[in-house]
This record gives sequence, structure tokens and C-alpha cells, in this order.
Amino acid sequence: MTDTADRVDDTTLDHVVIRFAGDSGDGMQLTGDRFTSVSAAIGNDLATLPEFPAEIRAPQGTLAGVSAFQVHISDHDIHTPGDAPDVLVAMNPAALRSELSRLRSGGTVILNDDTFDERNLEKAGYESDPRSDGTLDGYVVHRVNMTKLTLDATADLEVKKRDAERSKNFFALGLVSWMYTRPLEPTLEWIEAKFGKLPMVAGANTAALKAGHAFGETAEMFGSPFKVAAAPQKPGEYTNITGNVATAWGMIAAGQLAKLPVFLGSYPITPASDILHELSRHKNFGVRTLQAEDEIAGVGAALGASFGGSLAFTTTSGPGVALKGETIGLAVSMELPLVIIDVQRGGPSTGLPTKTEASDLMMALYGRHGEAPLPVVAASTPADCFLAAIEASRLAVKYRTPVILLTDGYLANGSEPWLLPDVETLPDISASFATEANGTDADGNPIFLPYKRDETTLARPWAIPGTPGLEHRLGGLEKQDGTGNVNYDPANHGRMTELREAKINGITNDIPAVELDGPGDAPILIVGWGSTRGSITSAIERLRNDGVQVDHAHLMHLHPFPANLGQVLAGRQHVFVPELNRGQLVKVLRAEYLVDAKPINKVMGVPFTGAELIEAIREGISQ
Amino acid sequence: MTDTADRVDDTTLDHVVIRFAGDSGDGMQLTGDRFTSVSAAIGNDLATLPEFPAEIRAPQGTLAGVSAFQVHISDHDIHTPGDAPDVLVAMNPAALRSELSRLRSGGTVILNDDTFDERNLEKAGYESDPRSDGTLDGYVVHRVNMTKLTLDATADLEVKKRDAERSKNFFALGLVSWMYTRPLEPTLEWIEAKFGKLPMVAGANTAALKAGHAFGETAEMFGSPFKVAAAPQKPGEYTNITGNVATAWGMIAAGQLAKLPVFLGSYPITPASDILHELSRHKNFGVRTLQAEDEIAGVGAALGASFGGSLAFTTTSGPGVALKGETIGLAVSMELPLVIIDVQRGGPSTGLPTKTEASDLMMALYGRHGEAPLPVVAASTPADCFLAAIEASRLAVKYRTPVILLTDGYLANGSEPWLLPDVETLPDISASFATEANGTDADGNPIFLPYKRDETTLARPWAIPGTPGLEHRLGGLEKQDGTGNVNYDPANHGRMTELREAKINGITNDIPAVELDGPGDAPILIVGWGSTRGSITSAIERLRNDGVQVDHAHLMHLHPFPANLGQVLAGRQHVFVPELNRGQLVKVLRAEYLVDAKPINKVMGVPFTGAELIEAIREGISQ
Amino acid sequence: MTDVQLDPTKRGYWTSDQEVRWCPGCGDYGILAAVQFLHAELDVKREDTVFVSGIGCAARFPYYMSTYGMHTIHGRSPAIATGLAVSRPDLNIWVVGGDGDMLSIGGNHLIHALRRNVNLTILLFNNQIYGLTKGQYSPTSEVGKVTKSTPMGSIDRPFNPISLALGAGATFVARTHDLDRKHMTEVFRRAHEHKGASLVEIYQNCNVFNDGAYDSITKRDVRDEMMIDLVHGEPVLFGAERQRGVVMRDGRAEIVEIADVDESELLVHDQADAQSVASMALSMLASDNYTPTPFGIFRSVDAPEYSEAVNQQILLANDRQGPGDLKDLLRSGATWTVS
Amino acid sequence: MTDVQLDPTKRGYWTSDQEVRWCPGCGDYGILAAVQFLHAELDVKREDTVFVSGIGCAARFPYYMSTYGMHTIHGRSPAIATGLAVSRPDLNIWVVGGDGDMLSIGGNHLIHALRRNVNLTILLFNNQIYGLTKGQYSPTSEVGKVTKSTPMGSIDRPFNPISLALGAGATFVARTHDLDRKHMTEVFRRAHEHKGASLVEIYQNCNVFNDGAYDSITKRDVRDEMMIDLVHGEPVLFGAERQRGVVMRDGRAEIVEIADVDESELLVHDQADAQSVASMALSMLASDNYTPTPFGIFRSVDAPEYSEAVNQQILLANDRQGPGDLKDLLRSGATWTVS
Ligand SMILES: Cc1ncc(C[n+]2csc(CCOP(=O)(O)OP(=O)(O)O)c2C)c(N)n1
Ligand SMILES: Cc1ncc(C[n+]2csc(CCOP(=O)(O)OP(=O)(O)O)c2C)c(N)n1
Ligand code: SF4
Ligand code: SF4
Ligand SMILES: [Mg+2]
Ligand SMILES: [Mg+2]
Repeated sequence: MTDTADRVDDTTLDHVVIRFAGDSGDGMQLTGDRFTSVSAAIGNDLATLPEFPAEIRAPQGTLAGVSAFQVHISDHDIHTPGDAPDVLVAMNPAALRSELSRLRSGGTVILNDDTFDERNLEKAGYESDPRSDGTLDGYVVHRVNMTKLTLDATADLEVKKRDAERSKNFFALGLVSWMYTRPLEPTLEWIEAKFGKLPMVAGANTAALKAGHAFGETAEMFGSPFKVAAAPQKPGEYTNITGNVATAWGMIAAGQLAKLPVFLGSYPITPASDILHELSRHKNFGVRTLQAEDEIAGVGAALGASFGGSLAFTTTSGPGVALKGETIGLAVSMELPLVIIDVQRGGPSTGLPTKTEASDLMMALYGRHGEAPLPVVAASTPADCFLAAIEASRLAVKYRTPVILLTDGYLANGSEPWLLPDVETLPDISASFATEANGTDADGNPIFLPYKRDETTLARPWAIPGTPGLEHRLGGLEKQDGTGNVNYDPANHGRMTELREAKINGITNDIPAVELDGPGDAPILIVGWGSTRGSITSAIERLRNDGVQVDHAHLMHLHPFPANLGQVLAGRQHVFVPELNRGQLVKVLRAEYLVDAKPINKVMGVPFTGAELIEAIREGISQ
Repeated sequence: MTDTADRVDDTTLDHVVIRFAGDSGDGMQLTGDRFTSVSAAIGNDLATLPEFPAEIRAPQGTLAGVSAFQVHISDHDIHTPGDAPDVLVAMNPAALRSELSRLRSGGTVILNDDTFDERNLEKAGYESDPRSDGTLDGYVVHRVNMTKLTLDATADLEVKKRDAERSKNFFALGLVSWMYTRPLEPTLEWIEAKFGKLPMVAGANTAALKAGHAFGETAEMFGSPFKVAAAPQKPGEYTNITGNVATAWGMIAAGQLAKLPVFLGSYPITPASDILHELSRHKNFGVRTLQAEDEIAGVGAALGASFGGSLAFTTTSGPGVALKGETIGLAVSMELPLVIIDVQRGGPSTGLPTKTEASDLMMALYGRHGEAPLPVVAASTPADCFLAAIEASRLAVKYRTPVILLTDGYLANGSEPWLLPDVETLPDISASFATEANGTDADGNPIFLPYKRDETTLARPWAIPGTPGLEHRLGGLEKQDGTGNVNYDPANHGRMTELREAKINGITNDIPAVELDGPGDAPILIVGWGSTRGSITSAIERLRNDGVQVDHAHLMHLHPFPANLGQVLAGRQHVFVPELNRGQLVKVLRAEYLVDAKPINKVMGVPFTGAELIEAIREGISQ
Repeated sequence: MTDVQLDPTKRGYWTSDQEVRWCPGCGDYGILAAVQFLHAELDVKREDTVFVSGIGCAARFPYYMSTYGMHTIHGRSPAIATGLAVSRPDLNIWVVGGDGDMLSIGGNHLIHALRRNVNLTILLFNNQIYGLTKGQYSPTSEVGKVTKSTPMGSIDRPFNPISLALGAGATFVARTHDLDRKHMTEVFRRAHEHKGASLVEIYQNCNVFNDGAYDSITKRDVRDEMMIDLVHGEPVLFGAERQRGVVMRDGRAEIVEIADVDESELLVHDQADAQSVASMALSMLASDNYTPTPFGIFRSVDAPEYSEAVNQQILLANDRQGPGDLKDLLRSGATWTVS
Repeated sequence: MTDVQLDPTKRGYWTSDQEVRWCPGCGDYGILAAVQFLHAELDVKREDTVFVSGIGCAARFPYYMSTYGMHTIHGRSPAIATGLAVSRPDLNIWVVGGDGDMLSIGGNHLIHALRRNVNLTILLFNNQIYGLTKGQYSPTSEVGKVTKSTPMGSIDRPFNPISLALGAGATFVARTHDLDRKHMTEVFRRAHEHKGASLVEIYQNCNVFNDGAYDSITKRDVRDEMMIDLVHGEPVLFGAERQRGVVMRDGRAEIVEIADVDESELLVHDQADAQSVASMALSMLASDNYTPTPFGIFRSVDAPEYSEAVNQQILLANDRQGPGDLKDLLRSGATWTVS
């Protein structure tokens, strides 16, 4: 595989990367979404990268207002949204200016020519017209009067001009659909379903979509359309899913598998809010969602619900986790199940709220006062969020512990085709509540010992209000081993500290060994976690094509580590740890296993490209 | 030196460890404090360990209510409050029960015999009378009717019986003062100064103190009094100081040395509140203290004051730091000076609020979302808190960064004699505010670039409101290099992330190399930080006496590390890292230097004893 | 186990086996007794009862009840209890905390629980001081208070908790004090019966750090002239001879000698009027501990309860969408089949 | 630099070089203009002026002022500004934020700043929605609001920000709206002049996520009947013909036809009466966006300002203890000399 779209024959490509870019108000996310859905249904493999500005709507026509959606479709297995697009659709000068540099050399530019007036050029910061000043030399350029053509197409519809103009993204979609042989029907149906109640809007969008398609067919600008064939995929039923939806569904599934009602205490924050939104739509599963007054209340409410017997979650991003630390510490002390989901974004502080980063790992591991160990789990692809949410829930319920699940902005908004799992094969993660006394007092009467632990898991019993005879009080003060009564005895504190630690460390025996992608004994090992999976996979595919021997271990469990990780790391010539941060996992690996693992870092709000990884690895080897 | 008091001659000891223990209401902290002060003034070296319950006043007479104060006085340099007391003063059965096990074998027990009635014995959980059932076998026991003798002594004073009884701690103090030849005058003066306005109280306390002293003299129970000679100390003026007071004074001094007004935004929390209390007393230094509505407001207000040009602090303990993480991240992004003082206590969660622990190091290093590096500094003795507060302030001001200063409950409440520094020799840590433009815009006009950095320190200019022409806006969104304007460019984010990191890492060149206590090339290296200094020093003194070769490096700077630390660690047979946590610094050392440093841990709310360390080190060597 | 521990109508049944660890003489003891005696009278089950608290002396409360309990972290109890209530509307949930816990660090969670009208009975132990941390001033301490953190006197204007709660839209707001078990019990009972969030401010003596703060109001020799008993539907009267009363004039509650006014002018207390600001005016009467101070129920009005509303949406969703089916959920987007 | 940037009496002087990034049509533009025009009239210096904000669309405000500014984190601006004000009482400090920022996550800091009476001019942009996070309901959204996080309608009873502020003991409380530059300017001016904390609620349109929320009150065709202009010292009258007014009856503010009542019965607005609850009653008139709604200054009363009090204690301490001397401080405990 190479970086540019390869022609399989004259009209067939093995893959293509298209980037739709326009003003925030131009509907580019929607356009990209539709293109993706249709491609998914055709059976292409695909990966997407939506990127939008932190402002709701920055001033029209400015660079700050550019919103883009990149989609990679392919007739074979792919792992990333593509390093450099083959096609750039630029709805205005700002979009062209901000996105052109990403296009591969020789790539195709499709412009909405109507927007290239003086004002817009100036807003975009162009001093001369890029269409004529040489800026576009070396690219294949198509100038299309999208606005005008859209207005023409909708002229009969009695839509106001301003409203009609809004449909120009459907014109672009129609055109690109023609170029890559995508059917219009699914989108026409979608328009009907979505805008059926607003016939004007539905009509304009339909007309624009068809007009764009027809324009491709008739304009003789574009040669003949390309096909991108379906990727050979495992048989089964597929859906295209984003990470946030997969997370939400994973939470619902976990509730079903645990046989517990799901509770979410949350406070809106980019890029995590959509999990709250999605869950709120499924109250028929008995899901309770509380939009709390802040993040502390969100996690607090979840902890309260957990005490009451719910499978409790809180969803947020970095700033929210920073606020929740004290309450998470309380959950560690109370030993109650709780899943904290951190959809990571660019930091520090407010940082780059709409961009991706993986710089919250250390906070997840250590961001609490005192010795407060807890399991940390990370998802690695959009669809993987589903299983990761179930796994985090499994650990929380089984070990009565808060668990942090890390995803990130790229996973959250990115999507991929997902082979729907057979619901019957999902694990049973249910735990039973305590219903009976589990000890005796000095007089031999039965009593309930809330901190008497299971011998294997070291988990304490979970007795919920409503259960007669098991009334007990939990708190954040140190508790006496067994009884859970407040206790200040030094030796007891030492013992409880070690028990809490041993309980979490013991999970290492309850998680799968890390699997290697590769020969297993390659001199080079890449250890990854989180959303870098796709980039790493695609980079090492290319390295292997070039004869480089390399293994790839991708960790879902970041604390504790899988039992075999030490072995896997041992005896390598090079261990590289690519991370979208300044080197966090690599620190933990070095400390734990004393191996000279080397970091590969990128902190730019966007994923690694395959090329970047390859270069970094090659450089690392040569040193 | 050994663990028990050695007689120098018949009436002279080289050191003695006394533990005063009684009910929370019995005034044991005061008694210990007075004994300490007087001993300090005599010129003994000393170290103290106050321990009190988490409850304000647990039920009288119960184990939960026992409050104790241990003081170690010596005629030579000592480093800890002593492993096992030589003398236990027990004001009631509960105190005896809870504290007896600490006493060295053959030690002396002084009981307030009047409290050993059935009720109190029962409350203490004694099933038989410890005075007669063999419990005290092997100890030297003095039963004294302290309550009765106090009442007798104050009979003439027309004080109510209940009030008079309260003076019995002064009786105990008088008695012990006689036993160890401490003068009464300083305490008499102190009583006068403190209670002068309440002549009844002053009278009763005076009478009780004198009566206790006289009792020692006349009762023929105690043999002759012992002396503990002054320790050879550097010439100069001394005061006895606790860590919290030293911290507060250090903050005031830092303000003077920085030529900036001091601002403290704080919220009360054990064991940090006394810093707020002490600072509030010194408003004549222009110190502003704000008791905020919570910890987040406390650090927020400090950050606001820092923007306004104050030397700003926030003081708290672990739960407070957990809450402040988000705001500290903002300070990292704004690059404003700010000192966060964490007086660590037992965790997780509410934990053991009145006990000591050093388990917040990882949180200090990593407890924020995103890449948010900042310097971390730790004090190692009560008096050292003074210089540590100045050093933290120096780094904050010079590098425009939040700095975390770690102390702990043991340092905070413990005390030691302190050779007063010559104020003139304290460092000048002042920084000048920006007053002029530092750049030019495209048109050549002078402009202010709030993120244009100093070439050496990488610190940005600090321009405060009131300065004409330098108006600028700071925020938590990623900023453009130089201008500080909001900026979402990927490359800029990468650059800013690296600049923030490089600025902090550069501090390594601005801090002293780590000094070794020891030969410098011993096969064994002990690396410590924080309040373990005393325990480690005293342990290795003994190890050396036994011929073990050992070096000791004690770190004040925990991030970044001193430049020579790598060298210091290299080539040792054994590196041990004793910590009052489950192994935090050791993780960082292993990750950073890939040395097989081994943890020695204790999480029991109390410091290491020398014996524990010696055992752990010996065991580590033998493996 | 002894008998009283088996008889729900006895206080002992509601008493846990934990030693009570407040200072001797602390007002908290009386409150605990009132709550325990009340529970011995109520028709609720021990296993269905939960006490949730934050941190502070007051917040130790749950340990002493033989019910379920959560002693959580400083300031967060209303939020934590909200999650419990929303997920378990079947429970009898009490929230307990001090003036620092609930009004300083926890002020926001408190007012949000009140506005949402979550079914919680909230007891605010107001001793006008931070007890557990040994005596700093609190958001209810009077201006000028000398404490460890304010050696020259505090300068913060205090909250009036009743006014604050009313301003936040609370549906049940009351005040009682730790010396009057009977009054406490009745107010607690009404608070418990109220559907939604009920806030009860309890004047509580901290005999160690703020002893006698309320003596000027509640001591035997002054109380007749200083305590105003609010009785729903009755004119607001007080004084040893009930010779004084309250009227509303120019938007203020004013204290008058009855002899000086026409009886019809007297304010008739109406706790059930959601639109009236008379309760607010009454709350503002007591601007310090030296003015006659109203006790009893300031407001008790009906409004939809939060957890019930949450659950109704769940039922409705079930009706509309049918019970959740995981297989269907996974297929709710566009799907395609590869064979 | 152009001329307007050198002339403090011109709006341009108060405008930063940063491009304004609100949605076209957002009500925030009008508020920004009013604040900038006001500053062109005020006798304050740019360098002595600071805008502090949290996070949200509204909170972008400081970037657009050519003054000093802090765009901080969500909810914390009143606390951060408090520290700045206390340490720099010489400054002209404004705090800006949305209904989510100030009333949801930041509610506690807001009410504490108000009760302390810190010298801050606080502008609460109330658009009854979370704008920046793309349209979730806020603590001021009406019950039943359908948003992304409440697809079946919200069930939380909203805060009334004016009532909340009054209940918290605020000394200056006002309401204005984004369409009336003149009204805004006057209210802002008064808020700025007030010594202490002033809270101004601004009804602000979010045309993207909650468009027209206030149309039912402020639109040209309804405003005469729906907006009640509060004028100090004058009877509360409104309506196209000023044919309606407000009276206090049974502790409630009620709207009446003037024709039906005696003129003397009409409520005369007194913003300066700290004891009166008439302002509270007026605030409660507007329980939703379909009831006539008072605008203007509800309360403006004198009370000691916080930062000044802090500084007075410093002066006093200097008087009493003498100026701080480090050498003396170190010797303030018992000392001894070893020679
Ligand atoms: C996060 C946090 N901050 C501060 C504290 C310290 N703290 C414990 S209780 C308390 C205030 C106690 O006052 P109040 O709530 O009035 O209760 P009281 O003790 O008077 O009953 C404080 C500040 C803490 N435990 N946790
Ligand atoms: C700690 C934290 N939590 C959540 C967010 C996400 N967030 C940003 S603005 C906002 C609310 C915006 O609403 P509002 O304050 O009303 O301002 P508006 O955008 O409507 O002007 C939220 C939830 C954040 N930035 N930080
Ligand atoms: S400190 Fe005060 S409030 Fe706390 S237990 Fe003691 S008397 Fe009660
Ligand atoms: S989202 Fe709403 S509040 Fe935010 S800028 Fe746009 S219109 Fe204004
Ligand atoms: Mg209190
Ligand atoms: Mg808003």
C-alpha cells in the first residue's frame, strides 16, 4: 500500500482519501457523514477524521471557521483516515487555504468557485487569487459554481434564496458521489426521514444532491467515475459507528450484562458530551442520566447511585477528570463500582478542546492524593469503545472499584464499520449483591462485615439499601479491616493500604495476556495504547513490506498490565512507545520493567500519520 | 547512639525521649510544647512528634480520644523524635493502654492514679486493673495522684473544682520538669503572658506547676533528677519552630525577598490550617489572607492575585490538591507564579487526617490533565520548611510557573531548634514586572508580546494591570507562541508544549547539585525526600557504626531533579528509596535513570523508626 | 443483641453500635436523639433508610444511625445523595452536614438539590463555626468574628441560610434548634413527609469553639422574647404574653407591639404560598443573633419531585420505544450485511 | 494604529485586535458594544481595567476588550476575580460569564462573591442554554426543554437568577437585555459605580441553540405589555398606555389594571431598601418567559466592600504592630543564644 490512491484499473481505485472542507456553517460534517455511511453500506473499509473549530461558529469565511471531514475508503483492510487526502473539496477560500497543504502532490482540488470573491479571499488572508497565482500548480483543479448551480436547481421550489443556498453541501456530495460511484438512494431516503416534516428543506437538498450528481455526469470535467470496490470483510451484519456512540452502547450493554440499571452522572464537555446525548435517548433500557451542576456532582451522583446498586458511570474529558479526583479517591476508599470515562482532548487547561491527544494517562494512574490505585483501561478504535466500556464495567463490578476508561477525541468522533457482535456471546459480568450476614460478633450473633473480602478477588461484598440486616456505613476515613468501622490504628492502615493495592494488582490474573501482531520475536517491538492502533498498524505494514522485522503490542489494560508484558518486552533490540503525549506510558514501562523503551511523541492535536511513525522508528533504529 | 537513654553519669543522660499522653481535653499538646520550649532554651537538641485524634474530642476516657506528644531531647545532634520513649506520662487508663506498647522495655511509666477508676478502666477496654494485673511488669512505675494534688494545690484559689482540675497537666509538667532539671521560670512567664487576663486560670496553672515540681523534690519516689546537657550547637540565636510556622514565615520572607505583597488563598484543612492561622497574624507585612469558600476558590483567588502582581500561595492537604488540579493546570497554561503547598496526610480520601504520610508525590507530579509540567519541591525538616518555601517562591517567580511544595503532617506539627538565619544573606528572589513593549507589529509599531520568552529561563514577561500599553489577555486555550493569542495550529501546539516542558526542565541548571552525606562512593545509596531525612540520618549513623558503607542523598527538588543525580545513582550495588508511601519517588528514579532502585515503604501514619530502616536495608543487602 | 435493637419503635433500634464521638455537651447529641426518636415513630424501615453526609463534626452523624449510611467528602453530600435518590426513589434519604460543609464548599450542590426538588431531607447543623477543623469562622459567622483565621475579626457578610434556600426556589424550608427535642422532631417529621427537597436549618451549639452562640436567642430567660414560633394559618405572635407580633409594611417584616396595631394588620403565616415573599421577609428579620428569630416552617409548597419525574420518563420511554433490546439497539443505525 | 485606538472616549480604543468569534447574529455582540461604548464614557483607564471570565461563548468576552483580561476555567471566574480584587483594590474589574458558567458549575463562587460584596461588576449572559457545548439545557432553562441531553424534556426547575442573588444577600442586582443598548449601558454604568459586588443578568439571545427565547418578552410587538421598567422611587407601571401596574398583596407582587386599584396601592419601587422584600417579589413575577418581566435595578444598597475591609485591616495591623520586620518576626517566639 502506498500513500496515494492506486488505480487498480482505469476506473477502479483500491482506496481513496477525500477531505471535505468548508465554513462551519457549510455542513461539512454532515456531508462527510453521509459519504461515509453510503461507502460503508457499499462494503468499503473506511476510517474517518472529523475536525471542527472550538468556536461554535467563528466569523464566516475565516480560517478559524473552517470545518473539515476526512474519509478514507478502501477495498481492503485499512487502519487510519489516511495521511494525505487525494481529493480536497473546498467550499470557500479559507477552506482551501487552511487545508491545501495536506493534499498529496498531484491531488485533486474541487472548488466552489462562487465563493472566491475579493471579500472572501481577504478574509482567508489571500493577497492574490490562489486560482491564478500559481498556488494550485501541480494539482488537478476543478472550479465548480456550486452556489449558482444549487440555486438554479432549486429555483422552482419557492425556497428563499438564503435557504436554498444552504443546500450546496448536498450539491458537493452529489458530485463526489458521482465521481466515486456512490448510489444516491440511501441519502435520498435519509433526507426524507430527516427533513420529511420540512418539505422545503427536503426538496432543496434532494434537488441539490441530484444536481451535483448530474453535473458530474454531464460536465465532462471529470473523466469517468471511479469505483472503489467493497473490502473483503468477514461475513456478518455491519454498522458504521463512532467511538462515542460505541461507548454509549457499551455502557447500555454492560448494564444488561451486569443485570444492573445504568446510571450516568455527567456534565457536558467536548468531546464527551455525545455519550450523554446518546445515552439520554435510551431511557427504555432503564438508563438514568443526570446532567449535574458540575463534574464533581456528576461523579458524586454516580457514586451515590452505585451505593444504591446501579452500574454507575461518569463521562467527561480531562478538565472534568481533574475535578473528579477527590471523589474518585472516595470511591477507592469505599470500594464501590464506578466507571469514569475520559474522552481525552488537547491540554493542558482548556487547551485544544476539539482536538485529540492522549495526555491524561498519568492523571488516570496517579491523579489522586494518597495511595489510591485503580484499574485503567483504554479503547483503541471507535468500535473498540464498545468492548472497552464492557470491560471497564466488568472490572468495576467484579472488584468493587472505580475504573478509568480512556478514549480520545479522535476515537470519539471518528467512525469505522463495525461487525455487530452476537449479543449472546457477550460476557456475563453480573455480580450478586450481598443478602446475608457474613460474620459473627463476639457473642456469636450473625453480623455483616462490609470489608470482609472475597478470597480470590479481594473484593468486598456489595450490600445495597433495601437489604434488611446488612445496614452499614461507608466513609472516606480509614476503615478497620473486615468491619469497615473508622479506625486509626497504624498497622490497620498499612494492611488496608496493601489490601487495596493487592486487589487491583490481582486483576493482572483476570485479563488476557497481551497479544502480539508480528512474529513474536522481532528485534523491534512497538508498544502502543489507545487510538494510535490504526496509525501503528498501518506504519508497520509498510515497514514489513520494506523487510523490517517488527512486533506490535497494543495495550487495552494500562493498570495493572497483562501478566506477560514483562516477557514480551524482554530481549528486544528496540522498544518504541508511540504516544500522542510527551511520553507517559513509556515512563511506566521503564519504571516497571527497567527496559530502555524509547518514546515517539506527537502533541499536535491530530493522530500520527503512518509516515511520521515510520520515520521515527527508522531514526530510532539507526541510532 | 542507641535506642535508650544512656546515662553519661549517675545524674546526666545524653538524651531522653518522653511521651505525654492523655485525653484530648487534658492539654497534652500544650504540656509537650512547653517542655519542648524550655528544653530548647536550655540548648538541647530536640525533635518532637505530636499526635492527636481526628475527632475534636472523642468521648472522654476512650482510646479514640487519646492525644499524645513525644519529645526527644539530647546533648548531641539528633534527627528524630526517638523510636521508643523512655518515659510515658499517662494521664488516664486509655492513654496507658494505647501508648504503653511504644515504651522501651524497662522504661518509666508515670500514671495519674486518680483516673484509674472502674469507669475509666472500662472505657479504655481494660478488663482488669493494669496497675496490678502484671501489665506493667518490667517497667518502672510511678503512681501519682495528680488530680488530687492539683486540687490541693489550688484549694486556696477559689477556683471551681472542675476548673482547678484542668490544671493537672501543669502538675505533670512540673513533675517531669523536676525529673529532668528544667527551669520553671520560662513557663511561669508564659502562663503570665498567656493567661494574665484570666487571673484564676493563671493562678491555678502556676500553683499546679509548682506543686508538681515540689512533689518531685519531696516525694522521694524519683531518686535524683537527671540532667540532659546542652547539645554542642553552632553559635547563634535559636528558636524552636514547627514546620507550619516555618512555612508561614518562609512565605512572608519570600514576599520580602521578592519585593512583592504576599497573598494566600486557602481553605482550612488538617494539618495545613495552621499556616493560614499564622499568616493571618502578620498582616503588618502587607500579607493578605483569604479564607475562601473551598479549595478551588482558594487557588483561584491566588491565581487572580498573581495576575495582579502578588506573590501568591495556596495551602492545603491532599484532598485539597486533588480539587485544585484543574486550576493548577490553568496556571501552567497562563505561566503565572503560584506556590501550592501540600501538607500531606494519610490517604486515600479523608484517610487519616491527623497522621502523616508522603503519598501525594505522584499527584504533585502528574495530577493534572494534559501535559502540565511544574516544579516540585519538598521540605525535609520542620525548620527546612522556611527555606523550602523561599525556594518554591524563587522558582515560581523566576520561571512564572506554579510550583508545588510538599511538606507533611509530621513536619507541620513537629518542631526542632532552628539557628536563625541572617536575614541579610537570604537570596534576592525579586523579578521585575514588564513595563515596556517587547516587540513590533507588522507595521513596526511597538507591541507587547506576553509569550515572548527570556532566552535563558524561557520565562515569559510578567506584566500586571496598571501598566499602560501592556494590556493583554491570558487564557487556558492554547496560545500562539509569542503573541499569546488563541491558536489552534497543530505545529504551534507542539511547539508550546515543548517550550513549557523545556522551561521546567531547564530549572535543573538553576538548582544545586544533590549533596551526599557519606563517602560519596559507597556501595549502598539511600535516596530520600521529605520528612524521612531524620529517620534516614539516624539509621545510617547506626549502620556506619556497624561498619556498613552507605551514602545518603536527600532530594529537595523532585522535579526537575538536580543535574548530577544520574551520576550519583550510577554504579551502586544497592539503591534504596525509603518513602512513607507505597513507592513513588522510586518509580520516577527507575523510569528516569533505569537503575534498579528498591523501595522501602511504610504507610502507617507515623514516621519510620531508625530500627525499621536498618532492618529493611539489611534485608535488602542480604538479598 | 438486646431487645430495643429488635423493636423499630424504640430509639435503640435506630442506634448503631458505634461510640458517639462528639465533644461532651455538643448540641449534636440532642439532634441525634431527636432523629432517632422520630424514626422510632415513623413508618419506615431501617434497611430503606440512608443517611448521607459530607465532612465535619455534624457529618459524623451517619455512623451513629443503625441504617445504611455514607460519610462522604466535604461539601458533596447533596450531589451524592441526589444520585442515590434518582436511582432509588424507594428510599428514605437524609442528608446531614454543617454550615461549612453545606454552605461553604457545598453551597452549590445544596442550592441545586433544592431547585431540582430531589426527595431529600437535608439537615443543616448551623453552629456558625468550623468545628472539626478547630474553630475557623464559617459562612454563617457574624461579621467581626475573631477566630484563628481571622485574628482581627472576619469581614465576610454571612449567608442567611433560610433566605438563600428561599431564593434558590426551595420547596420546604424550616428552622429549629438543638435544645428543643419536641420542636425538632415535629419539624423533622414534616420535612421527612415533604415530597421533594426539604432544608432544615438547626441552630446548634458548638460548646468548644463557639459556645453559647445562640444563648441570646434560645436561653430560657430570653427565649420568649427572642423566639418567634411560626404557625401556619395563624398570625405571627410572640413574647411572654404574646404581646408582640409581625406585620408586613413597605415590603418589610416589622416587629410591633400588638397594642399598637390593628389585629387585621398582623401577618398571618402562610407556609404554603409559593408566590408570597412573606417567608423571605420573616427570614430577614433575624439578621443576627440579637434580633427576634423565627422558628418553624417558613415554606412548604408542592412541586414535582425530581426522582419521580426521572422515573416517569423511563416508564414513558418504555411505553413509546418498547423495552430496551440490545440486539435492536446495535441495529438502530444503517446496517449492511456482508456474506 | 489608527486614531480611535488612541482616544479613550471612542469605542475603538476599547476594542482589541482580536477577531470576534461569535456566531453571526448572537446577542453577545450587542452586549460587547454596550460595554465598549460605556467604557468610552467612563473615567477609567484601559490599563486599570480587567475583564475576567470562565468558559463558554459569553466567556470569550475578555479577548475582545483592549484591556487586561483573564479567560479562565469553567465556573471559577468569581473566585479568581475575588483574589485579584482583594489584592488590587485599585482596579476596575468586570466578570463575564454565561448561565452555565455562573449558575451551574460556578454557582457557589458567584453567591460567595455576592455575599462578601467584593468590588466586582458581574455580567451574567443568560441565554437559557449551553452555547459553547452546542446546546444542552442550563440551570435557567424552562422545565420541559428538549435539548440533546434532555430528548424527553428537562425536569429541573430553573433558578431565577435575580431571586437567587437577592437570597444570597447581594447588594446590587439588576436585569437588562441584549437588544437595548441604552438600557444596558445605564444598568452597566450603575453596576460599575456600585461599591461592592454587582450582578447584572442580561437576557441574551443564542440564535443558534435557543433562538428567540426572549421574543415573547422583548420583541417590538409585545415588549410594551411584557417588559416592566423599574424606576427607583416611582410606582411600578407598564403597558403601552402605562395602564397596568404592580401592587403588593398578601406578600405577593401582583399585576393589576391601574383602573382597578387606588393609586396609593401601587408598589413604589425602592431599590435602596435593604430590608424590603419587594424586589424579591418583583423578581418572582417573571417565573417564565410568558409573564411580564421586570427590567432595571432590583436592589442597590450600601454595605462595606470586601477588598477595602481587607486593606483596612492591613493598615490597622501596621498601626498596631508596626511595619513588618523579618528579623523581628524570626525572633517573635522564645529564642536563646548559643555562643
Ligand atoms: C476537601 C476538604 N477540604 C477541607 C476539609 C477540612 N474540613 C473538614 S470539616 C471542615 C469544616 C467543618 O465545619 P462544618 O461543616 O460547619 O461542620 P462542623 O464541624 O462545624 O459540624 C473542613 C474545612 C476536608 N476534610 N476536605
Ligand atoms: C470543567 C469544565 N467542564 C465543562 C466544560 C465544557 N463547557 C464549556 S462552556 C460550557 C457551558 C456553556 O454554557 P454557558 O456558561 O451558559 O455559556 P454560553 O456558551 O451559553 O455563553 C461547558 C459545559 C469545560 N470547559 N470545563
Ligand atoms: S467541636 Fe463543636 S461541633 Fe464539633 S463535636 Fe465538639 S462541640 Fe460539637
Ligand atoms: S452558540 Fe449561541 S451564544 Fe454561542 S456564539 Fe453562537 S449564538 Fe452566541
Ligand atoms: Mg459548623
Ligand atoms: Mg448560556
